[in-house]
Amino acid sequence: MKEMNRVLDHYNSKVYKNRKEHMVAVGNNDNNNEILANVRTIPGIITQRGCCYAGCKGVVLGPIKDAFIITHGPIGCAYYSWGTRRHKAKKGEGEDNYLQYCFSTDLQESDIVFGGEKKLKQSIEEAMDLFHPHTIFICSTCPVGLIGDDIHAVAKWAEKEYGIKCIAFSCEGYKGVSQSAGHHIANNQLMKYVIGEGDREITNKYSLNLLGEYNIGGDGWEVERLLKRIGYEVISTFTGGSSMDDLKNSHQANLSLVQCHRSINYIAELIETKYGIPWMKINFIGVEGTIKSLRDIAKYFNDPALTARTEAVIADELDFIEQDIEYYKSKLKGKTAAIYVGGSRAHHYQFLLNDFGVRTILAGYEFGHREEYEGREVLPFIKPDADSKNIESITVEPDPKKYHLYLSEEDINKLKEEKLIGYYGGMVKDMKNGTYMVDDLNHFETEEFLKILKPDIFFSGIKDKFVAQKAGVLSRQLHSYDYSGPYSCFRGAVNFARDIAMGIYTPAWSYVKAPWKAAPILEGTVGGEEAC
Amino acid sequence: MKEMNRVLDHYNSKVYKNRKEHMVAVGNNDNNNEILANVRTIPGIITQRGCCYAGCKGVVLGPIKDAFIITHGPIGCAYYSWGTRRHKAKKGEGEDNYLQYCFSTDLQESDIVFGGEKKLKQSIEEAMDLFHPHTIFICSTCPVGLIGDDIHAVAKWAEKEYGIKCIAFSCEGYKGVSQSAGHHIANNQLMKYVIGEGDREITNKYSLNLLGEYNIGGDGWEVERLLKRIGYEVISTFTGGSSMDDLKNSHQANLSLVQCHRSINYIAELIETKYGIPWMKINFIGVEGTIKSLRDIAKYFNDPALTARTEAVIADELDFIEQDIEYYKSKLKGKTAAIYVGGSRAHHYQFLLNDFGVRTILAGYEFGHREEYEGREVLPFIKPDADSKNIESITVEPDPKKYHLYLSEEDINKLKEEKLIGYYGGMVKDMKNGTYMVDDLNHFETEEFLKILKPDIFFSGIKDKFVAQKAGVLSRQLHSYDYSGPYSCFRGAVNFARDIAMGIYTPAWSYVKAPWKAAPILEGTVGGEEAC
Amino acid sequence: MLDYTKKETYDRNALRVNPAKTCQPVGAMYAALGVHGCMPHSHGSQGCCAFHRMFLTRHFKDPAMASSSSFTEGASVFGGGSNLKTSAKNLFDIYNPKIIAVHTTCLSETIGDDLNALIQGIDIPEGKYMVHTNTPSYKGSHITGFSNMTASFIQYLSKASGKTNRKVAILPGFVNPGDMREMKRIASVMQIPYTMLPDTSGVMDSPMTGKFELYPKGGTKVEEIKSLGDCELTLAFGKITSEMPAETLYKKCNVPFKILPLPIGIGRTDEYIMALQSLTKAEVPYELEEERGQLVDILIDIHPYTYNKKVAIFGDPDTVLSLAEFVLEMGMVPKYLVTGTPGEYFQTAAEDLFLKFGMSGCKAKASGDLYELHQWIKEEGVDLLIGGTHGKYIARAEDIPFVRAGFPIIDRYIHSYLPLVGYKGGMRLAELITGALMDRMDRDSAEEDFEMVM
Amino acid sequence: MLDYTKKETYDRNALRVNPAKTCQPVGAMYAALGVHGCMPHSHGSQGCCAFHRMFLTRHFKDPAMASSSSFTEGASVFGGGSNLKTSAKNLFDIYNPKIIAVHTTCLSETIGDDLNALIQGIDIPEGKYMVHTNTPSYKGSHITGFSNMTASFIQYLSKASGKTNRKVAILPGFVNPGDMREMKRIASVMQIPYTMLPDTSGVMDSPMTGKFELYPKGGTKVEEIKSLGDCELTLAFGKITSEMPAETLYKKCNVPFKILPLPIGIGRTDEYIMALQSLTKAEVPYELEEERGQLVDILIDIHPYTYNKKVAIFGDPDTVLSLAEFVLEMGMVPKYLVTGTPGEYFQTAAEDLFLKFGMSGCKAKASGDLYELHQWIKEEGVDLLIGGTHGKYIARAEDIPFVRAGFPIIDRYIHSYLPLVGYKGGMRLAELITGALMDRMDRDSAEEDFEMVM
Repeated sequence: MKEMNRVLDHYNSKVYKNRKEHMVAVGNNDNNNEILANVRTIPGIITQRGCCYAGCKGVVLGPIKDAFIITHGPIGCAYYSWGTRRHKAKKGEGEDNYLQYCFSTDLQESDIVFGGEKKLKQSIEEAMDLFHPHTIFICSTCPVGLIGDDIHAVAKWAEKEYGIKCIAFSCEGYKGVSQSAGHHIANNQLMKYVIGEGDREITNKYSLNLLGEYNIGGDGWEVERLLKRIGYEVISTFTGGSSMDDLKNSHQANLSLVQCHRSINYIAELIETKYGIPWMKINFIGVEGTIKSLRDIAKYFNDPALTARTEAVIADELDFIEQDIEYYKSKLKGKTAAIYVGGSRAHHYQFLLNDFGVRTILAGYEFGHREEYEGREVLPFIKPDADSKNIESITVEPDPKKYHLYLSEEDINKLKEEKLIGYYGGMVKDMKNGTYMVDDLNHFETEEFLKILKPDIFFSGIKDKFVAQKAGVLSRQLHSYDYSGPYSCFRGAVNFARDIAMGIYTPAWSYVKAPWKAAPILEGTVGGEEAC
Repeated sequence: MKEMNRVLDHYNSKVYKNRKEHMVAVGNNDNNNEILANVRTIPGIITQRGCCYAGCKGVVLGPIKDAFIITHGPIGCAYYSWGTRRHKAKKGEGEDNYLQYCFSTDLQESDIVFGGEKKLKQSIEEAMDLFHPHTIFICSTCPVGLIGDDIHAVAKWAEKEYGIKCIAFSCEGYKGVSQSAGHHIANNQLMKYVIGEGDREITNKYSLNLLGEYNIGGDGWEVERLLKRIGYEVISTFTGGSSMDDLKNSHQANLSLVQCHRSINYIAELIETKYGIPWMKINFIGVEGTIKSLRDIAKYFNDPALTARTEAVIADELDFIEQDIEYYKSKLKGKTAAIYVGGSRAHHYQFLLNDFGVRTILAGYEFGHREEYEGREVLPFIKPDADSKNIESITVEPDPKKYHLYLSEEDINKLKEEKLIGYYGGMVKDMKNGTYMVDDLNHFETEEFLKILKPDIFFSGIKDKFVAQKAGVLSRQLHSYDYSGPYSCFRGAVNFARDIAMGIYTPAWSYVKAPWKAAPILEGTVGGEEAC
Repeated sequence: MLDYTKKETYDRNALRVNPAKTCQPVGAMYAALGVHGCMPHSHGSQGCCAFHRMFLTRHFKDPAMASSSSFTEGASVFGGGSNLKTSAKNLFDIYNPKIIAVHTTCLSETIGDDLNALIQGIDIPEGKYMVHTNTPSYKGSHITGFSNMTASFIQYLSKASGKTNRKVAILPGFVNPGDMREMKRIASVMQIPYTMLPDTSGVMDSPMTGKFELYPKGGTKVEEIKSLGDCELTLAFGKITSEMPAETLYKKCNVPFKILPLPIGIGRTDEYIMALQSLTKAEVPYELEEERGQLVDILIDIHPYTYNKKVAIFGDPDTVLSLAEFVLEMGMVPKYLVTGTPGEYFQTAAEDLFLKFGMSGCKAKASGDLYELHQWIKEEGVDLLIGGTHGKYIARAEDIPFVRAGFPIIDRYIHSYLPLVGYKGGMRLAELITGALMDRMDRDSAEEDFEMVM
Repeated sequence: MLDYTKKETYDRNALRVNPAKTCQPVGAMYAALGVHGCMPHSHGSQGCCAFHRMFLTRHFKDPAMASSSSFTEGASVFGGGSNLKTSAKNLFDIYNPKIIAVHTTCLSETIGDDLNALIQGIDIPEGKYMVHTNTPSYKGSHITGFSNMTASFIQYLSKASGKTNRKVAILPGFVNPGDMREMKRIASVMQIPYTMLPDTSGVMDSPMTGKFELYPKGGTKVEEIKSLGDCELTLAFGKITSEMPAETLYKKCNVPFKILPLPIGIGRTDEYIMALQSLTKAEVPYELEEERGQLVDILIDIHPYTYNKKVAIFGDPDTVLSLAEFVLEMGMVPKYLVTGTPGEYFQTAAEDLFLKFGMSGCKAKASGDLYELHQWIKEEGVDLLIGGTHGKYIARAEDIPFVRAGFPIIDRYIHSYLPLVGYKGGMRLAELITGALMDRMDRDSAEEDFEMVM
């Protein structure tokens, strides 16, 4: 509490008032750990947040390997989102994979003045000539919204003209308050135009969707490997490493798993409503988290053989990593961490850190909503503000043909009551009293909290990584895993621990202070001005 | 003549007297172009010459791929001759190739004091354990001769002990006056212990030995390719790329070709005496040289079909290179060159340069004898001096079983009279009046001649390459081809011309003089001491 | 890798594929980071600022601090004035910059925010500054943005007092801190006092000290920018990048200027030194003459490995042109030159270069992209590719040796500390190029051709 | 490639296979080239001189001028006295050196030529010098020869006048001219006057001028060597290489000395600077502090690519030890350290280093060779190989990334111009190492793992 106040005290009153509500001294407040989230960042405050386009194109759509994504706007946005997020995808036989490419309409001044639709259409023509994609996505950037290009009409034209799927996403950067708006916009369109369109034959009843998993550093592949070992079939991953066809068939699964709650819970809900598939919040980050998740899934499917197989696989995977885990625990136990990342990871990674005896003393989300902090029980109490109202909200009805239930409604309701499905409890419940929760942690607060709390590790993104490190605090990127990974499941835990341990024990830290900064200056007799 | 005198004039009388005899102003002397060669270099004169070991191990023996060569002596000599000469060899199936290795007894002080035979023996034991070679050569370096190690006895012991071939070469560095002594020593032992031992079945009567070809940069391979195209079989190459087995069978050929006269003419003579195989001086450097050589060989075998095939191949090869030759001729015509290299190349390369219109204005050998300058007709007039007497001279008799003649004695004598076989005319006959021939061209003379004669290119070795280039004269190594090649035959001529042209036309030459060396110093107003 | 790229030519006029440029604001941000105590401020949606900081950080592996007006939908409708005002207040309050350097974005430009007016309406604390530049993302490239920001510093701050400060103004262009250090070292060795603008050395290559500095030691000081108006001459490196700010200084303060190419390679470093030398009585010190002679020596030594080798170079226009001249000096053939930045000068200058060195069959293109460069390479291959990280896909697809040079390099380290400019930079570049070519020779050689001596 | 090398251990005591050292005289020749106006003279068969000049030229790509006594069989029997006498006369006559530095060979050593006596019998022109050192090839290595020659210059020439010259004597060890330049720059930045012996900068990295200089501008002047006796302190870099000459100066002129490791990496450069700093009132200038901080910053940044990577390093003992400490600073594991030069200190120092950094399972060997190193690597592989050119066969055979550092490098260019020492050298070395490791990652990654950002 006092640390928090020391940080806030630097602010002028307006900023103070605002930022105070984004900070929670866990268990040490009279507000039931309530936090303010998903609201505008104050202008001039150095935030790490990105924009709607980054959430839509960068996060949710980017990983879909065979969607030909044209960024409609000036060149920058396409350029920055080209190969810079580590959502991996393998090109299967007969599949397309455009991840190595960057497509943009590269709008010029005249297009801004006279409108960019013509150039967009021509870009699609050229894309068809050169690449023959079966799916084109159009993602608009800031000026497109202002100049009034009707990208949705262009998408319709393209579908008609070329017999392809073409979806437009009005994800201009200024929409919403963070990437979160972009997730929502991407989700809506995927729901409207993609999910439910597939008719792949599915024979395995233990069929899953893996939602909110973007396969950063191969996380999704590791989860999939594990699930397959047990006997599950992952029909779709939203959206890491997936093809359009995978997504189209997601309505056929019998359970949706939600890894990143923030970016994908819209779809999870809508899929349940429309196709009858319940969703379960799981977490494959951390050994304990993974075990719990696997057992929960088995519980849902409720088949003794599957349960036995689950336990066998858990035992085997544990056996494989045991020595490493012990080794790294011995290296990491007692260290402290601060975490500031996207919409769910700040929560998930606390479990993983916990596996190695690392205490998290501060955590926050860059674009989380209150439910990621406090749990879905706060949903009814969240009042939509102007910024969130601007983002379209869609509703769906049960699909008469495709709606299917794996469990009886009764069983489902029972599991819901048990909070096994349809529920996410948020981060705060897993945080110890005396720790801090900070939403939209900005540069100033980062600097101050690092000075005051002195964590051994700061997990964040590339923009503040070197801020921390310049201050002598190891920082690892948890958006991109610093080009390592996978970090998920059992084996990923070892990778993670290895990376943290090497960061902490890397010898260069011990050279930060030059020896002449410590040693006294001797009164020598050689050199200096007089001798030269 | 006056250029030569300008160089000599710097010398004190003793050196003057000596060096004067090593220089010939061709066609401009009253001594029939007689030159002094193969005599000691004056101490303190910076010569480019190497030693007996370099000629024996480095030049002649080194290329034999499956001979396991142990340099017996302190470490340096083995080290310097490890991979530093570009005699290439392919490892055939079932063959050994030790060219990537360096073996030495690495003699230490105690070995010098107490004798090195024990260590040599142990080295052979270890070599047998680790490498299982079928042939070991022992090459001794300077101190070995002085401390009296009997390497020949050790070789005999090894042959008995292991049932392998083991030959000792007493090629201590101080023997003779240059590498030439080493060639002789190597030749003698190969003649005594290797040649004639093979019994490979040879069916092609157009069978050749290619003597004095060390496959630098792949020259030998290119010659072989060409000869095979015509229908010849190359039984052995001395020694580039050859195996012991190749050399052992050389007595079965019907003609020996001599490329480098200096390093191998001993063997050529002895083979003829012992096995009846005549030798022919050929030259595969240069287009015209190659054509003449091919026709001469055909003339020897005197078969219309072979002659026709010879002409067809010549025409085809010429056709392949014609455009390149014309192109490079246009780039090189009118340039001048000085050449100072080993025992035959300074002669051969004049032909190649001539192909491109480059005039050679100075040429010399590093270790040539008078016959390489003046032709074998001077042989009877060369008086052996103390240094050459020290090198063993061997004599052989016709081998009663293996002596064979391809042509009748009468035909052979006719061809000898025609100087088609058994003859080498030396360099001077191919040099124009007004050019210079300099034996054992030393550093001082190099510097001076470059200044005075201003050739466009200086062909030499690595030690003086950069001396020339620092003085602004392009220099290419003709010992090692500057890591290029092959330069032999038709295609090699193009490689050579390409390399010379790029050297001459490389833009960096035009930057040698800094612009401020040319431009006047302006009287500026900024900077300098007063302002700083 | 890049399997969809086909060699067949296709007249593509709308779709940009694998760009070789990015947008203005990131250049403006980089320029602003080169001013001491400056907070670059992105007037637009906060994603722009995030993207640019991310990108600069990935290239420099050092913090790129900047703030944003954090537009929301409302600001996009009603204008960003109040966002800027709030930003200024908060920035001065919390981050205490000496100067805020605002650049616009495609968003605020499309809305039509009048930054001049907005800034005039802002209450700037005593001794503090706020400047701006217009950097619409739909015009030019990051190079344009860099140029614009540099010019705006001058336009806002530089004054002619009427009395010379006997200094030279050096506009280094869009280069790494390591390059700026080397340019400064050369001027120092020549004993020429200078002010460099911008100067990111000591900012984007700052040392590890255990203490984070929001405003590191480096950067051009505001006082120095003011005094630029009293300089004797401006040396503007890279016509495309630096001509505009040089002209701005000339127009505003009558400081004459000389446009110089980026001093990469021998000839272009010579030009720099000759330009300095024309200002001073002093002779060129032996130190520089020796470095130059060493570089010439090296280029002669390595020519067998470089001569006639075909190179494709892409990146920023002034960088590409200077790299091209250097590879020409090395006897190489700059087969393809591509910049994403638009402008006719690039092609003209490239053609002049080809002519100067007697090259035929070389192509240059401004407003190009890597897709097209790749097509060219598929049509006729090259022996070497030089450019930023994005070239790695092409290098892998076509199995071409790849030397990273220019901006951005987001998959390697240390490059930003070490120069490409000057004779010293030439040695480094020559080592990188020769190393890449010789490593490839070694890799591709048959075992019997694998050489110990080269 | 190297197909006969098997991993099974074998107790080999006589046969040397693929050595990691060469003989004394080449080291003596290199040291002598670092004295201005000096003609190194090889007293032995002319092949020695030819081999050594060839080898030095191939490493430096610059002329290595030296002469020989050109022994023939007669001289080998009757002694080389008259050869030396003739040599001296001709050298002074024709090549006009300031000083002739004679070193012996295994030949003249085995004969037993008494160089002291021989030189005393030679008529040396006024103002000229002739010195010698004994460099029997059958003892030590080229490092020993370098050490011996350096000591002999001191023994012959240095005098204590009784009055300090307020300088530091710097014995750089067997390093490249680029390293010597960097050591000198550091001393200059520290404002410490110095004499470096030998100093091959300006000799073996001399510029292209269009004029060949038999005695280039560089090199320690004879007068400076004389004055070494008046220095306040000797800084001797590399115990194995420089202790002996430092002791010589101490014994002869009472100049105290400090043994320092070759200043490669952070800690060892720190030691150098602290040694200088202890001599002066001045604080360490920010310039050096900044470079240091940059190097620390870089090492922290790159640690994910270097940490725990196993390295094999071979070469000269002081170089290998300092490279080993630097890779330890980078978090790497110096799995195998091999020098061909004999001497127990190498192994002791290596063990100390392993201990200091808590390494286990690392091996070090003096009097080793590349055959044995290769065996070790076959038994347990490494991620990187560092050493001179001769390592390329192992690198190819085992498909290991290879960074060339040390002596000799005869298959690449430019290395001799650029330092490995100092913080600047550390940056360069870090770039070479990280580049090699990351290039390998890229090469070996599956297409889907080929990353744009690293």
